[in-house]
Amino acid sequence: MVAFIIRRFIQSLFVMFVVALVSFAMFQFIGDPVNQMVGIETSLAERAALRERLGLNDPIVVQFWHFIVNAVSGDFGISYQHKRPVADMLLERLPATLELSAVSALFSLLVGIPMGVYTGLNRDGFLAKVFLTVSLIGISLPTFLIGILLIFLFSVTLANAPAISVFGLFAIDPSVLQLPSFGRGTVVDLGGWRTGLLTADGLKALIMPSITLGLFQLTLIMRLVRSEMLEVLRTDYIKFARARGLANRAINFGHALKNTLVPVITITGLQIGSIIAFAIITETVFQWPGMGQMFLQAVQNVDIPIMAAYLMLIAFFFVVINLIVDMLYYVVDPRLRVDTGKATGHG
Amino acid sequence: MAMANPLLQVRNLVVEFPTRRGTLTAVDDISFDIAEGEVLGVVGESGAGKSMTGAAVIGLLEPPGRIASGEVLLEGRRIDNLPYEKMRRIRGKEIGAIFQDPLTSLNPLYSIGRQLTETIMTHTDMTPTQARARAVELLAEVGIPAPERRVDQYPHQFSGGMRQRVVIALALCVNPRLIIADEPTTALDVSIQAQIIALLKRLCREHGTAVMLVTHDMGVIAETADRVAVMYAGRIAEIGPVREVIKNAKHPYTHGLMGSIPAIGHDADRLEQIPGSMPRLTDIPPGCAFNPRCLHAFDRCRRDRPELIAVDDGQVSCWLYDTAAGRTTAEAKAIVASRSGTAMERADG
Amino acid sequence: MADAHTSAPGLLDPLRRFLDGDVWASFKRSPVTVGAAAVTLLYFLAAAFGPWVAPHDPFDLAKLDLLDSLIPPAWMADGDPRFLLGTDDQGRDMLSAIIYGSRVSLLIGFASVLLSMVLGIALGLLSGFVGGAVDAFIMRMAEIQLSFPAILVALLINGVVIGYFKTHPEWQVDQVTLAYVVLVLSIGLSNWVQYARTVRGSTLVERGKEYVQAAHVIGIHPAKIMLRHILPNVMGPVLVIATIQLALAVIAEATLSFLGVGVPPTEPSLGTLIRVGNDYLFSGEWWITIFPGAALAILVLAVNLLGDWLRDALNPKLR
Amino acid sequence: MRKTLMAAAAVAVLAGAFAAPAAEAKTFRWAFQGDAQSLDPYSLNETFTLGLLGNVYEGLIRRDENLQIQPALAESWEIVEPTRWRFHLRKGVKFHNGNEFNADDVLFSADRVRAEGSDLKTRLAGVTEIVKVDDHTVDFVTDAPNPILNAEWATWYIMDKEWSEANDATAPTDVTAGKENYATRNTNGTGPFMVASRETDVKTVLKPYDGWWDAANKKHNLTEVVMTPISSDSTRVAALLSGEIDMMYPVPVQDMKRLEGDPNTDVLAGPELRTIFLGMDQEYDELLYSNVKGKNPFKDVRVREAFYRAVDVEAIKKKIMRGLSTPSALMISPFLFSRSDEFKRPEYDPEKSKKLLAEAGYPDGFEVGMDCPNNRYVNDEKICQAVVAMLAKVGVKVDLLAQPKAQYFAKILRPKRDTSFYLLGWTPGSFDSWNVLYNIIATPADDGRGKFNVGGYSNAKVDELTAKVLSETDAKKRDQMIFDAYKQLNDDWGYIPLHQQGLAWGKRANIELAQRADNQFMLYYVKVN
Repeated sequence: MVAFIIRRFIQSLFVMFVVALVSFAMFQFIGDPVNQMVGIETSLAERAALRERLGLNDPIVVQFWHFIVNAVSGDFGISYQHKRPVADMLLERLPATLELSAVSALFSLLVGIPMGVYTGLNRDGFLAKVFLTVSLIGISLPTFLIGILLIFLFSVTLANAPAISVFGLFAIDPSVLQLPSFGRGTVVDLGGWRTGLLTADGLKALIMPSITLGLFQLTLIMRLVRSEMLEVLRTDYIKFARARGLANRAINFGHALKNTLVPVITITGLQIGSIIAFAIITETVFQWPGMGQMFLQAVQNVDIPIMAAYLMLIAFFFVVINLIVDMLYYVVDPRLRVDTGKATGHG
Repeated sequence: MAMANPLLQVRNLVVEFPTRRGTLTAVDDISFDIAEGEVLGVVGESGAGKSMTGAAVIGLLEPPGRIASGEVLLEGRRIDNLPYEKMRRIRGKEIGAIFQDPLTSLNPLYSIGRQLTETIMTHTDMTPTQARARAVELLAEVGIPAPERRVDQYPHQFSGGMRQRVVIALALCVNPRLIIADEPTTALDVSIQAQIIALLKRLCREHGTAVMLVTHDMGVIAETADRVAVMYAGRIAEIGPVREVIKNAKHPYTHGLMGSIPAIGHDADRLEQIPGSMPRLTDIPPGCAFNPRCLHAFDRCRRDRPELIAVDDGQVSCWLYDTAAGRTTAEAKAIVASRSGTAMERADG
Repeated sequence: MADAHTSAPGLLDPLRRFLDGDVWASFKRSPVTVGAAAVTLLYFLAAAFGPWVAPHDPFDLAKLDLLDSLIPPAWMADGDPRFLLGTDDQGRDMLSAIIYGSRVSLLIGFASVLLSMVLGIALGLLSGFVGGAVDAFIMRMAEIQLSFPAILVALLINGVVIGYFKTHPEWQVDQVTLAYVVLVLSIGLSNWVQYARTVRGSTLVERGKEYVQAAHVIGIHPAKIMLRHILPNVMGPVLVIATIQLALAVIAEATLSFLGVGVPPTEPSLGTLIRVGNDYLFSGEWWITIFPGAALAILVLAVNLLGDWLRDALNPKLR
Repeated sequence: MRKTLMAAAAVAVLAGAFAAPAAEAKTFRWAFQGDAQSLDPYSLNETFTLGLLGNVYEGLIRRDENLQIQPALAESWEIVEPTRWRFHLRKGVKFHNGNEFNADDVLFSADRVRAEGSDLKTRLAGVTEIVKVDDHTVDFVTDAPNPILNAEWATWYIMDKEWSEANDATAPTDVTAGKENYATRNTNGTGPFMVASRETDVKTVLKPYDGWWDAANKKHNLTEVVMTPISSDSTRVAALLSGEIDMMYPVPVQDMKRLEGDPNTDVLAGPELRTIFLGMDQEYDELLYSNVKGKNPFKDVRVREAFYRAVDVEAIKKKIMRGLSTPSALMISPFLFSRSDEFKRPEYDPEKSKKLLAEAGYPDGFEVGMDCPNNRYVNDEKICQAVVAMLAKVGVKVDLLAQPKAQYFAKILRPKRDTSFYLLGWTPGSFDSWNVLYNIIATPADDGRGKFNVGGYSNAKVDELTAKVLSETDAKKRDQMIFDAYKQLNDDWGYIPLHQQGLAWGKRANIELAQRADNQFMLYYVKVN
């Protein structure tokens, strides 16, 4: 177990290094930072001087070395554009992205798994087929379009919708259901961690973005659970469990579901990475003040330090999550507890 | 043959599989009984419908397979048409089952103990502690060393043979009256097979449990069964006391099957004695399903399907034994025993 | 489940399995699938014969007239019979634009799927067959790859490629080609893992099989074995992945164009059309975004449905 | 206990969900497509940043609704000798932190704005010496007579010497210093508003400053101002339509109809001073992006005219700008040059254009690459596309590269100048033609002249006039020189001016505000009814 963790850890370091290399290499190709840092009236001489001071004239290797050393010490330099330490800026933005990602991940799991189980159990049921087809829409529309359509419906249309009178008795004003089209509402500052989870409008603000972001994963998870269920349900041990007269609930949600979990955990683990990445789009559409939005702006403004830090952070999350996933395997699958050798292979 | 007080009665059971290429009849109108504590062996080539019969009895036919007609009675009450919940309570409690592959029969994610206790607690009102005690007891009974320790281990920590013992323990844990053992040993090494069979035999005797032992291993049958039913293409070719069937087979097919003195591990799937192979269930020939391969087949065999005819203290479905043809059982046996079909032409004429 | 996995199959095996009675029957039995297939086929044809079926050539800028821009669909008031689905902000006929756009999107889709398929299968075979350090390395790479979701990969590749051509002007590539390269590379490179893992998996399985051993014994070259024996067996799953991936690729292309890493609006793909159309969602010119959006959704939906059906149909266990 | 908690929470949520949007007393919420990049008034010479800070800081002068120069921190000024301006500072002005405003602050600000890392150095271009006459009088000495010395000073904001020194913010941010400049996120101005809180790119909250020297005749009635950047056009429009914000700009031109149509919102449209134009590379001997090798087609005046005549600005105005643009014959807004009405734009004539190309030796046209920003000017990318289509009609095949402004500027501006044909916009910060002539039209030189003359148009006569214009103090003569310079440029077909783009601000019906043509949004004009 311990040996396994250590091996994992070393692999993670390797991953981080490669990512660092890749992200660093990438920046060698995008724009000229100096043009970002100074206004357009700065003279050539000044630009040259600045370039020199920034060490942009050093050999690549040297620059990379500095990059690594600083990164390890959590120093990603100063944002060219905002003239602020990138680390601070990222930390400011982290909560927004993490809360959004977490909520949408939760959303996709809590809705996706039950739907998956259902569609898996009644494979040919009508409702199951409906679920399957409808869920496809989740992956048939580009995220940004879903987001914009949601805004169009729940922010604009509802805001201007006339009150609906019910039998002339009382009137319902649709605008009470109106959802905010941008930002995260009121946030509460818990020692540097700005959370939107504690206020009503903070939660309201979460609804549309997290649905937009979670829809794709939801579809993915639901279909995964379904196919896994179908597989598991025809295994001998399920047949045997039935032959032993166990109750359906025990079989479906105990034996069957538990056996589908391993792949689900894997995929979910992998998906977290892409959730955070896809947050770039969601955050842009909903003006969600998260890292993704900051990253996109950074890309457009060639704010290299931010980009570097962001990519490193994503990779970091990924390896951490992978470690957690591996831990979870141990909890779920006893077979891995004896021979660690296999675990990584299937990881 | 009427049995005093049969535990299980199967009457004209027909199991069908609707497929895209028409409906195929996996089990075609078979009837047999199993008495209290009796071990009935069911043999036949794969696809003969043995396992299907077992599954039908315990009500676990894989859809779209279904019982098209006929009845299954347990101690006189019909169980083939019970609602799912009712049947569920019978499974494991009244009728246990053991499947072919012990390696896949156990849920890899649950400890042995958990799987035992949950079964016990489903069918009895034992407390978890009692159930656990019972589980340990059972493991000991099926000959697993250090059960107190093993009970908390997981399937992958057991060898194949050990797992099959666990499976048996699981099947017996609430003393069912009948156990359907579907190829319980085929997946195991020959060396272990004997032990498992012995164990099964012992336990069933001790618990007075009847067994429907589905296998294609004549050796196992010879070892274990009191009576044996030989199935061919979804029908019973011959059924009778195991000695009878083995020592002097009446049905040409059985005769072929018994061609050589069987030893444990002998595989009935390989039938050097009989040329050709079992027909696909979709195109069973009219008349006797065996007629294309039968050395002694004559017109009627190709025309009418033979019913089970009581011969000695067994039953056989073969026109040779049709008393209406005015042939004595001895003559018929002689024909079957003879290697040439010529004798028969005469008999027919 | 006695199917090709147990015997050494020929190269035509996947085809045979595909047209196997059961698969064909299951196809005919499911109206949804038939519909999906029809729609997909329609798109493919439209894409293939775009220039012949489209009423206008939206890529021929000389034919665009700014004064024709923003005309509503023909059936609406002040619609124009020349433009069935109306025109966009540059005076492009939406119908033609959608047809050409699907052409572009599908082209990029297929190209990137092909890329990731080839890459994935190659690496998968290598990984599964050679095993050991190579295997470990490739699988580790797969993980790293997975930690870089398509979007990031795209932004990355975009930077690299643009940068490369900036420093190598002798290539003389125009923006459209450049965009194609970027998109195909980024989408293609970010999706090879699935293929690799699948192929690796069944390679490991197949490697143990007698016939491969046998082939070893009679001294056939490993590569040959792999191709002759293993490829056909993994074709089923690969085909399924490819179908799903095609749908994903088309979506990815749209998403990327939203992030500005797409084909230029002078020769728009479906994604670019939607992105451009977005600006007009509130302004009343809904057709500029709704029609391409619908076109995209329908295409992807159809392909996904096909993929679904294929997955089930090719899975012997599910028959 | 737990239950009650849950219940409470539920109630809270419901309350939040069903309560009408809380209309707090005179809180004004508005959005722009981006955020100020820094609160340091010298860190970036960019309209929005300076505009936002203009509510917090003040210069010696300020501009009114019609951009007329008004006294601000300087009560009055006179030109004591041609090269010496004297400014009399306003007395009794206090910074937000209560510090007294005096001459030292002006001197300090003058040093700071010219210090390393400042982006506004040119504000004091040509100023050789600054003399503190007394606590409330300062002289500025210039190397040559400069009639428009203080023209750009409305955005040269005066900072508090003591405060800056106390917080170690005596120089604009140095990105390489590795530490953050205090002034980047903290302010201490003399203006009508103070920064109450700020999250970069999320939101900035302003509160009125009661001690403002001009509080007596303040127009606004705000108690709080919340500025949120919303980059996505459709989201920004949605937010205004749904009433989540009271005002936003820019309004995407295509959404103006919708906003005007909605009873709760209207659009303020007006002319902007920025001129959008197309530049052609006339400097390289061979175009960087073209299939014509060995020569530069744009060096041929006929080709330039052909391009000019191939572009239909009216169509662009009608379809892309939705009427919200003024086609321009000049490189400067008519508002900024009195005699601009004497110029008429040569009309659109594709036939002539074809003919000219043929004469120039390109009967079938040629291929050229075009650079275009896609997030800088109003519908910039769409304009470029239209131009590409129009040129296609006369046989010129254009390969368009539209990029975000950062990459775009990095590519085309000097020193790179990596372009053959480009779209650019220019607002003379001084609201005076000299700025245009000097930066865009004059021949590029190392002293910074013609720095933004990316195409490298060059005509000695124009250069000469440019030099004269700077020091000419007689308005009439000066205008004549400017006139001649523009005339010469147009005869050379040196640039293709397209239009002055319009300003479009969207607001809720209950908001009153003043729209300034320099696109700076001054909060002290805002009234919430």
